[in-house]
Amino acid sequence: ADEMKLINDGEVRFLTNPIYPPMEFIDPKTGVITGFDVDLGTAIAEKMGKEALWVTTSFAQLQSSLATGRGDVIISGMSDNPKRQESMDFVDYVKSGPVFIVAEGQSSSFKSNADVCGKKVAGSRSSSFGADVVKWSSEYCEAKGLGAITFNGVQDSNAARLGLKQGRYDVVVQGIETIAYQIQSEPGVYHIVDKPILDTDVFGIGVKKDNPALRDAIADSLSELIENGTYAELLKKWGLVHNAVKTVQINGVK
Amino acid sequence: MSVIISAEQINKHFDDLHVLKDVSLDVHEGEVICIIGPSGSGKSTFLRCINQLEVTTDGIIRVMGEIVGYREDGDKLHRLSDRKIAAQRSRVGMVFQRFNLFPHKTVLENILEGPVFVQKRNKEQVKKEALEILKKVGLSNKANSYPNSLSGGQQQRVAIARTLAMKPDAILFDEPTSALDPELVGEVLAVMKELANSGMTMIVVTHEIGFCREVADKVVFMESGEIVAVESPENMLTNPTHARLKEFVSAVL
Amino acid sequence: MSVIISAEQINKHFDDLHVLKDVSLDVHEGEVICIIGPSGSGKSTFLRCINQLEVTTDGIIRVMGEIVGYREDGDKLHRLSDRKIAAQRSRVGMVFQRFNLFPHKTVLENILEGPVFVQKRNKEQVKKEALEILKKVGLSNKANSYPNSLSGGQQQRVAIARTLAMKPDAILFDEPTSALDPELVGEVLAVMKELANSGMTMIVVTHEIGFCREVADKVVFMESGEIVAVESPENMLTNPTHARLKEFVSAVL
Amino acid sequence: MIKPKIQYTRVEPSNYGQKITAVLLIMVLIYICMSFWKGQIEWQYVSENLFTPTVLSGVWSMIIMTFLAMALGIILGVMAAVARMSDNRVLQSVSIFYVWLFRGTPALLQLLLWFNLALIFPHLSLFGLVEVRTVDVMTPFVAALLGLGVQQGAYTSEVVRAGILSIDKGQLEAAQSIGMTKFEAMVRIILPQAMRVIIPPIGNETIGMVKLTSLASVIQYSELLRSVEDVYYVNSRVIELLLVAAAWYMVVVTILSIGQYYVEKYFSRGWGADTAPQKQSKLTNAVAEGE
Amino acid sequence: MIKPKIQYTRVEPSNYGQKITAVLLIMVLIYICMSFWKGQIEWQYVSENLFTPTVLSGVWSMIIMTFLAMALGIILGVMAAVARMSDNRVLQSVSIFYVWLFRGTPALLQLLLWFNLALIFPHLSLFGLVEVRTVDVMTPFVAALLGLGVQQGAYTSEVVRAGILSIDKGQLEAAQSIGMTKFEAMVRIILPQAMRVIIPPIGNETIGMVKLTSLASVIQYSELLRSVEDVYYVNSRVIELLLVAAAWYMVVVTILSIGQYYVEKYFSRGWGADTAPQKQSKLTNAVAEGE
Ligand SMILES: Nc1ncnc2c1ncn2[C@@H]1O[C@H](COP(=O)(O)OP(=O)(O)OP(=O)(O)O)[C@@H](O)[C@H]1O
Ligand SMILES: Nc1ncnc2c1ncn2[C@@H]1O[C@H](COP(=O)(O)OP(=O)(O)OP(=O)(O)O)[C@@H](O)[C@H]1O
Ligand SMILES: [Mg+2]
Ligand SMILES: [Mg+2]
Repeated sequence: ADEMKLINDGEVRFLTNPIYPPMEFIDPKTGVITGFDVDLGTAIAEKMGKEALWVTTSFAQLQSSLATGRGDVIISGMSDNPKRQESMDFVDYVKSGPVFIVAEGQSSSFKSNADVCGKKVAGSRSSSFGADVVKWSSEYCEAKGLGAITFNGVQDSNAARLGLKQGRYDVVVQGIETIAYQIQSEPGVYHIVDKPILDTDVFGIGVKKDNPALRDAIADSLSELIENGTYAELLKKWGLVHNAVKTVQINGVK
Repeated sequence: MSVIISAEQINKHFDDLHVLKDVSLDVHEGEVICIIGPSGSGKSTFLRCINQLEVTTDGIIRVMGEIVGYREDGDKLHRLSDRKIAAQRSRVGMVFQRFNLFPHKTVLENILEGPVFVQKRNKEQVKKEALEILKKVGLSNKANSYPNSLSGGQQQRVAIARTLAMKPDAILFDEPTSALDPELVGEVLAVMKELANSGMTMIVVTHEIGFCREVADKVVFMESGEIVAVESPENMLTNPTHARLKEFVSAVL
Repeated sequence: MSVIISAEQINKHFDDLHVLKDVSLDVHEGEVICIIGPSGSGKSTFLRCINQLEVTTDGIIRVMGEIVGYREDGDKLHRLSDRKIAAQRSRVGMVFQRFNLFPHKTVLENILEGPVFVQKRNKEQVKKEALEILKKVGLSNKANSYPNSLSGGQQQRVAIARTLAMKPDAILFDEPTSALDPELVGEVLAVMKELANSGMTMIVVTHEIGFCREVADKVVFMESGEIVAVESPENMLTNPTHARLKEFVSAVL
Repeated sequence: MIKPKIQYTRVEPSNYGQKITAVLLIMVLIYICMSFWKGQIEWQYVSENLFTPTVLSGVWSMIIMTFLAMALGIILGVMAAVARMSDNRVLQSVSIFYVWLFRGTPALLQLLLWFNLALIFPHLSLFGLVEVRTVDVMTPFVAALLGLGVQQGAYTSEVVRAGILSIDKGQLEAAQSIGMTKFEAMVRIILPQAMRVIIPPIGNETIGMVKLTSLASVIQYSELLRSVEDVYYVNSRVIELLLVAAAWYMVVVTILSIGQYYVEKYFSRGWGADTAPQKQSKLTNAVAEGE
Repeated sequence: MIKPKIQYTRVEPSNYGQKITAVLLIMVLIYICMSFWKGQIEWQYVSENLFTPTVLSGVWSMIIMTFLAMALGIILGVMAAVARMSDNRVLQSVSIFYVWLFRGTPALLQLLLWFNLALIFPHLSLFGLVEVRTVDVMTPFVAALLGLGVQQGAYTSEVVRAGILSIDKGQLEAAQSIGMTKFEAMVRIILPQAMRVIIPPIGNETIGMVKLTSLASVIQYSELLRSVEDVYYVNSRVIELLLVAAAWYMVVVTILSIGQYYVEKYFSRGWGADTAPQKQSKLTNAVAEGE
């Protein structure tokens, strides 16, 4: 088999964009990076007998940073999808799904996902939510003659929520894994409309295509963590128990 | 002859500097007054006060009997608005040492600017007059040139034409030839002589003693902000009553 | 007396404009040559060619017998490097119409710049000489002033001092007094006269006919790029051989 | 004393230095080009995306925004400069405060503040007559225009002021002496001449504005950068798409620079035949032509 | 002809206009301030975050980057300007190309390209002696410095060139006539004087650079904007944190402006006592003082 390639032998360098609590973010009090991905990455590296090193970069720069060798793997709440599989392999580690939220005051008029049809929806444009929402709109709204959703791709989910507060948009779409955290930090502002519109969204740890040994080592470590309960513990710590995967898959999304 | 310009004990301070000290002067219709004196004696400042480019600190100046810059009301003087001061100013022409033509306008446009834009006179009419004036100063063929393509002497003659087109009651000249090459001085002086002969009221600050002698009705000698002597041009050279004047004239000659 | 500067049939073109036409002139040690002539006749250009601020298009100029700007090699002239040309240039001083003092340096620094920085002479020694020279031009008390705080006449005298400190073989003056107020001309001419009397070789472009008559050994009259006449200063006024010279002199006077 | 004239041939130095620099530099250039070509860049993504409708509409939005924001900036800048130089103390202070405030904060921040103005003023009303929701007025387009234009005005006012100060005081006096008020002189005599000094820096700032519009992408105004980002968020070809953007920026900037040349030429009319001994205009010329 | 002198009292206009503008403007200002206060802004977030270590370290990084990038820009700018004005055609062309290329593309793009240089050059070697991985050299700090500094150099070179052109040709000639070469004259006589014209625009550009550093946040250089972003990604208080950043920017910019004033003063030494009739220096003064 191929040998596992690391930039520096004793360490695994994780690329991440720490703007996505609770997955990864900078703790404002300490200025240190933290979050579920950080804990999981550290645990995986430990299992492999390596040091974990964190390299931050913007979301759009993650892929090129992997290519130029700034890091060995990406772990940044990145959805596994066939397009991205062209340039890297994914070890799937958490389930996710886009969910609609509205302002608390509007909760009465948004009882189910169907109420979102025909409304203005905003979401981060660098995520896959835009495509998801448009697809959902054509399958569930337009098919039932309920009027299409207009999707606004904005800078990040923060900007989307800011627009929601001003009434610029009616609805925000974002990952189910983050909304609990938002509701906790801004109580009484947001209301979750319904269940996620997709349940096939999966986050993956990205590894360069020419490095299968590393990919497999990570997958093995993750399997062990799932078995020995560390994985479940971390999910609980960050309020993500509903997002657990049962088994580790590689490039699981087709 | 009526008094065109009269200065009555005017004073001018720049902060602590007392630049004009109780200067009084009457200029009658058709008179040519030459002002001479050393650098810094206040000659330019005096002209600038008459034309309200500077505001006097004390004393009054009248042009055609009307107090400049203020409206008289008993023993009170109310400052006039910008617009009214501008109107007063346009009645006295001014020719500057450094010409100050508008470089972005042609010679003709320079001349039309005042009469057409400020005095709102009929453009075609003014144009005819302007070409007339240009002929008088010998620059008929330069009407459409830009100032910077002209020699200094030509520029100064255009400046004179620009002033004439305003039909002023009097013209002030501030060293009109001292920025010119020696060879070009003559052509400007010639125009000024002709103007004097045609009866224009003029105050001329100059170092050209020859011109003074030939054209002036009175020669005023200023020193450190005061009018030290008023002489006839003949006496100035041959028999000046004032010692400093004598000294100055022989130094300049 | 040896020849200090000699121009041998030099020509100068600015593109199509033929500015100097076969100009030849020899200047001997201690001679004072005045160049007069109308504007645009090439007087400045001639001086600038001697000092290599312009490159002649034809003909050669020698200073102290050495061809300037080129190294002689049989019938070939090889262009010298910048550094060598600069060295040649420093042997002929130049005084400009507009003084061109370095405004960011004091009077003393202006004077030291050449000897200390270029000629690498001992600073203390040069400083002593510089103060000596300043005394000669009557500006001992201005050593630490900045040029812009001086009058034009004072600035020009500093410019002369700056040139003198280089110990040049000759000095070129390009209308040294024509940017000055009339009252200030005298002080500069006085310094130049003294310089001439002390035996300095000088070429002076000027309109000061009085100065020419008093100081010059020869008066050169230029017109449209040619040397039209070389006269003794006496003849120039009383009995000029050349008609145009006569005309010019009477116009300027 | 005419000596027999020797016919010399002049030999100019052969400029080895220049030739060697040239060869060296050309080699470096070729090396860089080759590296780009062989580097991990998939050039077909560049060529494929150069003329897609998304990218073209981004270019168009960028151009529109550049011109409108500059126009707003110039209007505000001239007003602020004239206010600063007026005799009215209040106007002076307002002008100084305006310049200080808007030069002091980054454009990005100003854009975000305008865009989120509804957080501070939920509704805007016009003399109590019409009342509208702020978010309906403050579209990405309007917010970008205000954010970029108002800031540009602060910069432009300094440029205009320098231009006005560069005009000889004699021009104002000459204008006054033919009966103009200070304000009339400013408009008819001073400003047209100041243009020659003002245009070159304004040219620079227009070029700066082209690139500044890229910031408007954060508030959803779909200019060029936003358009190529939309593409690379999908296909992850960051460098390739950025090169597409770079190519377009170069094109627009180069065209603007050429335009600037002609505008400058227009405003220097009357200075062309610079034969008269007016030292002052020669000097300002030199400053101005240092584009 | 002395007449009996009437003792007039002069009455200046009472300036109602000025007073009315003042009152109106102060009312508008108060209204705006009150709206900010009452708007949907939680002020305690502003005050809480103003001096947190994260924000302070962001301010510090911003200042460091501003100065280093400007220093690099000035060095490159002077070199490019001197090259542009040299007699060497090759150097001239290189300078023109450099300015065209780096003025033509947005800073953001240049930052991204430097940061991802490894895509094109995976390794850098120094004369074949040492070879290092590009990503190890091209840290966010280095990429930001190069991206900002190299672009700044292109702008600065134009400023320097304008400064050099503004110096009277007589200065060069006077320097040459005392035996300096063109290059010596440039360094000792022309550039020091050109500084007076160069400093004010450089001041502007330094202020611009302060704000430009915010772009370095995209490549993870942790300057001010990036620091406040880190905070608001967690607590969602975007406007509040942006106001924190704005406050800091204002402080830094204001301090820089004051510094600029003193630097300008230093470089105008010798022009202070402007009593001599040197029209040319008065004029350049006016241009220069139009900060
Ligand atoms: N705007 C001003 N502010 C301060 N002082 C001034 C101003 N204008 C002139 N002065 C001073 O007033 C005095 C008189 O100046 P003025 O220009 O009237 O003299 P002048 O006789 O015209 O001299 P010159 O022959 O040099 O033109 C001088 O000492 C001058 O320095
Ligand atoms: N750098 C130049 N490029 C083109 N033409 C020039 C240049 N310098 C001078 N000339 C032209 O050369 C001619 C001679 O100029 P020069 O300055 O030598 O005359 P001058 O006799 O010194 O005149 P003045 O008394 O006005 O100083 C003029 O026609 C002038 O326009
Ligand atoms: Mg005067
Ligand atoms: Mg000359």
